[in-house]
Amino acid sequence: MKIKHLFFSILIAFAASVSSLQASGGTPAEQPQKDAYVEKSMNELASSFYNTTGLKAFISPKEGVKNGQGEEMTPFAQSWGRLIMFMIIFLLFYLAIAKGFEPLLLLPIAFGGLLANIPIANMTGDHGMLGIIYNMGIANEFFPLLIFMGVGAMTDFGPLLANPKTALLGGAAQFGIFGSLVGAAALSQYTGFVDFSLEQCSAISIIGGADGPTSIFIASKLAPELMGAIAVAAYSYMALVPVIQPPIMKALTTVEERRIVMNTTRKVQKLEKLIFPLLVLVMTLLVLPDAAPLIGAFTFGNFAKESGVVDRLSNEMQNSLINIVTIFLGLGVGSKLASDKFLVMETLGIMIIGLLAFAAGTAAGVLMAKLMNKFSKEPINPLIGAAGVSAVPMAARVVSKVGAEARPGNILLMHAMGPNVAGVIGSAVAAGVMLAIFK
Amino acid sequence: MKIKHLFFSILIAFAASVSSLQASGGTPAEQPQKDAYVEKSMNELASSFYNTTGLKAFISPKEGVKNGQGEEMTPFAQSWGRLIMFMIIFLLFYLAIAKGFEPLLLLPIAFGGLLANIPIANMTGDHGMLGIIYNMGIANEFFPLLIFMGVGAMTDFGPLLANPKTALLGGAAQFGIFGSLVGAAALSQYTGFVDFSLEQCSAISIIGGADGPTSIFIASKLAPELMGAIAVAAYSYMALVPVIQPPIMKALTTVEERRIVMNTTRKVQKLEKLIFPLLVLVMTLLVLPDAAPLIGAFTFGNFAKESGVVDRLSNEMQNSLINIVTIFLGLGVGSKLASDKFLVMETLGIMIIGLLAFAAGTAAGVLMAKLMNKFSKEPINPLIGAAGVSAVPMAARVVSKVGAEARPGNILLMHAMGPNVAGVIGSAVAAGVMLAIFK
Amino acid sequence: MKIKHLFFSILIAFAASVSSLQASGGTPAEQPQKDAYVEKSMNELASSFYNTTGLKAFISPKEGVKNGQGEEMTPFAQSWGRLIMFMIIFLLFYLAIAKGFEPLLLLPIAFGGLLANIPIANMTGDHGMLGIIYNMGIANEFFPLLIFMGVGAMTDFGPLLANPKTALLGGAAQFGIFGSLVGAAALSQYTGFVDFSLEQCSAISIIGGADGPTSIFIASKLAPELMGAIAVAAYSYMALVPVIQPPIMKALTTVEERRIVMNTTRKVQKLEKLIFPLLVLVMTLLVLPDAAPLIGAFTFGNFAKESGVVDRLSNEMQNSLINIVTIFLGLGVGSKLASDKFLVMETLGIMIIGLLAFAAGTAAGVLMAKLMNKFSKEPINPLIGAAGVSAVPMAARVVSKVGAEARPGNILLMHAMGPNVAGVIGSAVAAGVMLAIFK
Amino acid sequence: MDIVGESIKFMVLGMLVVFTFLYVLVVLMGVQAKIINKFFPEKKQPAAPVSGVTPDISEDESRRIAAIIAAISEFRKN
Amino acid sequence: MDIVGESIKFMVLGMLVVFTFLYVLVVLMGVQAKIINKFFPEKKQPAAPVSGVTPDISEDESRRIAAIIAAISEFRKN
Amino acid sequence: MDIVGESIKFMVLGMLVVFTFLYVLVVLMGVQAKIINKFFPEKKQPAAPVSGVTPDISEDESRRIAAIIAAISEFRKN
Ligand code: NA
Ligand code: NA
Ligand code: NA
Repeated sequence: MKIKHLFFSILIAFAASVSSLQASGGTPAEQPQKDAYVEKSMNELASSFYNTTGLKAFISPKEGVKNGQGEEMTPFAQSWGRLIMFMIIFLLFYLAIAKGFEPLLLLPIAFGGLLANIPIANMTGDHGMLGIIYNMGIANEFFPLLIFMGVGAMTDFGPLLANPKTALLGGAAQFGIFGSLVGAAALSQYTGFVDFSLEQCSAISIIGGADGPTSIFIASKLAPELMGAIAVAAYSYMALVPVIQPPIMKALTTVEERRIVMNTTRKVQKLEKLIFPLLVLVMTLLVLPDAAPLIGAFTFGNFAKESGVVDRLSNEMQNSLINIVTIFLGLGVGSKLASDKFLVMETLGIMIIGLLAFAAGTAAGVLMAKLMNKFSKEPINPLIGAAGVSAVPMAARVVSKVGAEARPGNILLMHAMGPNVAGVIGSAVAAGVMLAIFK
Repeated sequence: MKIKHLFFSILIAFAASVSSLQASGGTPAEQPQKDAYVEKSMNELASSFYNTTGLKAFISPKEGVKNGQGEEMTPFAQSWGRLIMFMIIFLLFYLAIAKGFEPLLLLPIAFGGLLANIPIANMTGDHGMLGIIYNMGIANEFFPLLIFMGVGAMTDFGPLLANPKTALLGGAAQFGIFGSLVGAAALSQYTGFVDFSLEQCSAISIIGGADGPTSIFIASKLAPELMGAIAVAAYSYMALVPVIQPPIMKALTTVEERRIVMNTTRKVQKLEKLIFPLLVLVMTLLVLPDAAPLIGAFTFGNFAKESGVVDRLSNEMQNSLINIVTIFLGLGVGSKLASDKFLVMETLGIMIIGLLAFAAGTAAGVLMAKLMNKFSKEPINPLIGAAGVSAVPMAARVVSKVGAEARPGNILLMHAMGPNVAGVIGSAVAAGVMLAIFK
Repeated sequence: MKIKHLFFSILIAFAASVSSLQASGGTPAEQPQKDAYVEKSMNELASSFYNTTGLKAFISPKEGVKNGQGEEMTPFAQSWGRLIMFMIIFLLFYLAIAKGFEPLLLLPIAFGGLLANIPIANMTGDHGMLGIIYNMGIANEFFPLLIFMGVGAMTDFGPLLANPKTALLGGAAQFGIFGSLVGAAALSQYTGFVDFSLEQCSAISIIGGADGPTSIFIASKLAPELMGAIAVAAYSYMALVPVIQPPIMKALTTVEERRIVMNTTRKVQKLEKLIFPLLVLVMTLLVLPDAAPLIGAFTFGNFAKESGVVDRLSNEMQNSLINIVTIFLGLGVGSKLASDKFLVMETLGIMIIGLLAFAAGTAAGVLMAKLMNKFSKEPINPLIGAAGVSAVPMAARVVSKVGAEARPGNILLMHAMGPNVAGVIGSAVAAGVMLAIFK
Repeated sequence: MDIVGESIKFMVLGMLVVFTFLYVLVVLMGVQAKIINKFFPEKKQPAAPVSGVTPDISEDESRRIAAIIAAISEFRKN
Repeated sequence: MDIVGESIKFMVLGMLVVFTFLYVLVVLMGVQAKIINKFFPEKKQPAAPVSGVTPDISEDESRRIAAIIAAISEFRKN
Repeated sequence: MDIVGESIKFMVLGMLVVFTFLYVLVVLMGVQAKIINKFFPEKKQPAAPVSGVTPDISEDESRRIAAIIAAISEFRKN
């Protein structure tokens, strides 16, 4: 629980720091003209060298210094802002390495953030390493889709096919998205704290879907200016699933409910698994073509795996390809942790709404499961509803862990995987609805 | 043989459907301007949502709807055309998965085709997943070359070096290319069925080379507008090699000829294998520099493998790299299965010429082998001539299978590999001649 | 030692050939307009085909023929120049394969050079295979950084942490860079042999850092017009480390010094290794942000590896990703071995300065180690100073080999790894200084 | 614009679409299972490895491969 | 334009070039083999693995690696 | 411009920066080692595999994997 304290104190420190910030001006500026070298005395040379050190940039920040995108940075963002970001980044390193929170994503994102906050180097610019990566696959939403393809190739829909009705739990949990959409709108309309447009609210609310790739995809379409903060919030909260979910799960269920044992699942045939991705894709193209890129990439990966005839390719998607893309996606998203982009009031708003979204999704899933348990012949442990937020497979593991606390030996993992993978589809559908609305 | 029936009935259905098509207009259109969201009542919202469903797009196709390239699609292409494409795609899935026909390529191509035919999603556009892939490596012919590099690293020229004169069989089979070139020209000049230019005829005829990457490469240079259909035809017929070749092979040979046993091959030294790719490349640069990209990529892969000192790199070419590129190439080529591109009269012409080309190549290879058998001291089984079309290694396997039918235990595989790999070089040379002519 | 003779005779042949060259004119030309095909008689067709052969291009070079970049090539570069390049390339193949000199880089570079010198094919142009690769990741310095990331993930700083003061040896060896900078300036200012600007001298001198990626990175920033020759020289001399270093090492040390046995190193804790990359990066951002891309990529790889929680990603960096990038980097760099680019006086100057740089770095490292041995409590074998040039891990192996010659059984490898990896950091720092100066 | 009002409408539409989509999927999964079990039953399938998602396993793989190789290289050292 | 006539000329040129190219290659392969066997003979080479193309093997590899890992992970479960 | 003169100044600045950088690093490595050994000592660590760089090993890996697979495929041939 120390982590929770740490996390919230960072949030508060963050809030304090942000309130001392001025808005960053920011009009894209012309490429700096490189001057020809002129002869220098040793003293001039040394002093001109000192002017290119990061130390100088920290100690004496100047008005008019520009970031990688050619926008002016405030002196605060150049000095204290960067130091605060370094603190946040070292916290992320600590969480990733010592606490094992989503290291595959958190570590590259945090390292990308470290690089993005190096003064003078301009690594987020179009010619910088992070900028090249960003333009290569994040600005055009290609990397998130490749990740989704790999996740599809890793996903086994067996548990869902064995117990189809648990898909509804993956639907209920999407209240995390739409509930927080209303919350974001209210926060924006009724307080002067932040001023989000409807598109921005929608993009933010997708954090509640607990799918990083989906969040980045939607942000890029509806509110590219917020993509950085949204991606960071999405991945951070997914990492915090084991901290956020259990209290809510326990608050909404009785010990007796948590102790419910579920029946073993039926055997699923290979042909069912093979047809399932096509079924989902056909439904998507009929009902919600706007979700086709996400669902299409996901079902391609899954179909390739279940076909059993292209193991070469599906192994590639699950291993080398997703690894490469994860490295790049992490560094690219990390580029949005530059102090002047990240230390703004909107980020704080996004962090708050994101937390709300996860909580709302978890709660809705659990409550739906309670309801279904009332009307179902077979017993349903309400805990598995919490897995509906997706965050595959961590949410399902949390469910299993909380379930085992109530009744040692009660393995809910397989039962939780059903809503868990249905949550991925549910979030993609919700994302498609957003895209369709703003078409 | 049921597959053959299935295949031809699809061809006929296709022909019928095509004849009911009108030409698709098609001038590149300006990027659609995104409108700001305006407040809507719940009814308006629901009805506007219905307008973005694929169901609506199928039920009420409209004039003026544009494809990913900004060209107008006919109402037929928007509705029935897509349904016909879905049927063709599910047939391809069936062939790939249940029948094991070239699944590594057919499955991604077909899935790409499925995604390309999703209404509204515009996945083939410049900002869509398939469009990004297409522009990344197919439009500039980079992916086919990488595939060729990987194939080079997988190819063992040992059987060819052990029996050099079988290379001539790989030359004879290129009659598949040039014979079908004349056929395509005649079809175009003497019938009103299609109207191909000389460049288009040449691009189409390369299908007879039975090398997917070569076909895509040449199509992109000589007739980019036909690349989709050409690639699909090339890969489809390669998949159909076990169906197309045996009847021709049997028709042109007597049982006695098919029963011929060939002598075991001599031992080939490592140095011969090392020098061979350089030999081929030097000859190419002297005689036919226009074939240099193809032959260069191929021999680089082979040289890297035979050098024995960069196993890290040659293993990479044969595994991870070719896997990634295969995924992308398949999806990218699949994007050309969009109904408005694929369901045109030209496709039908290409399919017919392609079939002719495979048949002609097979026949020429077999007849050449018969001729060589007449004049050779050592016996040559005429069947191995059929392997000269390349389609490595499937054609060689077909030869071995047909040979074993005539004389169980007669393993022709190694003997067929010689003409088989020579056919790859032969096709690349033929392709280079085409490029040189139109320089 | 035959190799040395071979190498220098090539250098001399090269010098002779270069002196017979005229300067290549070279203004970027308009894209060649493709003519429509016109009917030809069989004779015309054959003669027009002959005009597209490489044979013709060699036999009758013409004024006005352009290279891939649209610059005019001299008749010499078109004919004899290419033949000389082929000889140099076959020498590189021989060194890579038979002698095992850096084959992972030398083989793809040489093959790229072979492709680049194919007449007519224009493979180095924007639409050619090598041109595509070059623009994809070399022009923008992305590939060198990815290589550096992979090298970081492969590097173990344990030996350096076990004996920190050996880092100073990695500093002394950077005299190879700065000494040759002065040498290059003198060569340019006091002789009419070549005429390098200060930026060009700086870019060339980085060869002394013995890090291919660093050299390419700096060349692209300071003197892109020389990048080809610089990269080739850097990689060639790294390959020649076992030839260049031993005589210098032996000349500067007595047998007694070479026989010195060093104490076994202390055990290094995992936490030290984890924090070290962050330490280096923080120092870089404070002192020398211009080195941030290089050091950032390197420390990211190392941090990912030492974190122990993202083995998936760090294995990827060390294997598939670095393999793919090595293939592309090699071919792309090889594209600069086109005769008209490579057979110029500047290349000869660069080769000479590069050799000087390696020698100077080796000498400075050894002398510094002798000095440290004088003042250190613990004995330091002066040979390990030679490893400070980096060229990881070959220089360290050479040290160990020369040490074992003097005292069989004296394993200096671990002790040499300290200065060896420190040399990587040292070169990156030196490179950063150059960038900072010309900012 | 009353974005709260609009967002509530979005919520209604969105939750409706999500539930409808998943409900139809539930129904189709059931239908599919029945059809497949009736017309294409599998013969004596080996115990189905019903596991959710395999990323961790593949991560372990690399470690295990490394372990195997380390073990074997002990015996194959040249 | 009489494209049939032109294409026939292309056929003649093309088949000629293809055959010439491959015939010269056949000759050079023979010459090469003789030179190498005479001047650089290999000493007691192990049985040459003369196989055509290896894609299927590498595909099998992945499955076999998976199988090995599965087998070994049975023993190494933590 | 007297580029030799300038380059000598660059040499002075450059060698100074390189040595300062590495010297500070040496000091910090020492400090770090002391702090870590004092406050975060590792308990009975297994023999530290202190090897410089591992590229060759990974290259060997591929060969060894190939070898393992070859060996195993002997037994699993279908
Ligand atoms: Na979700
Ligand atoms: Na062929
Ligand atoms: Na160095």
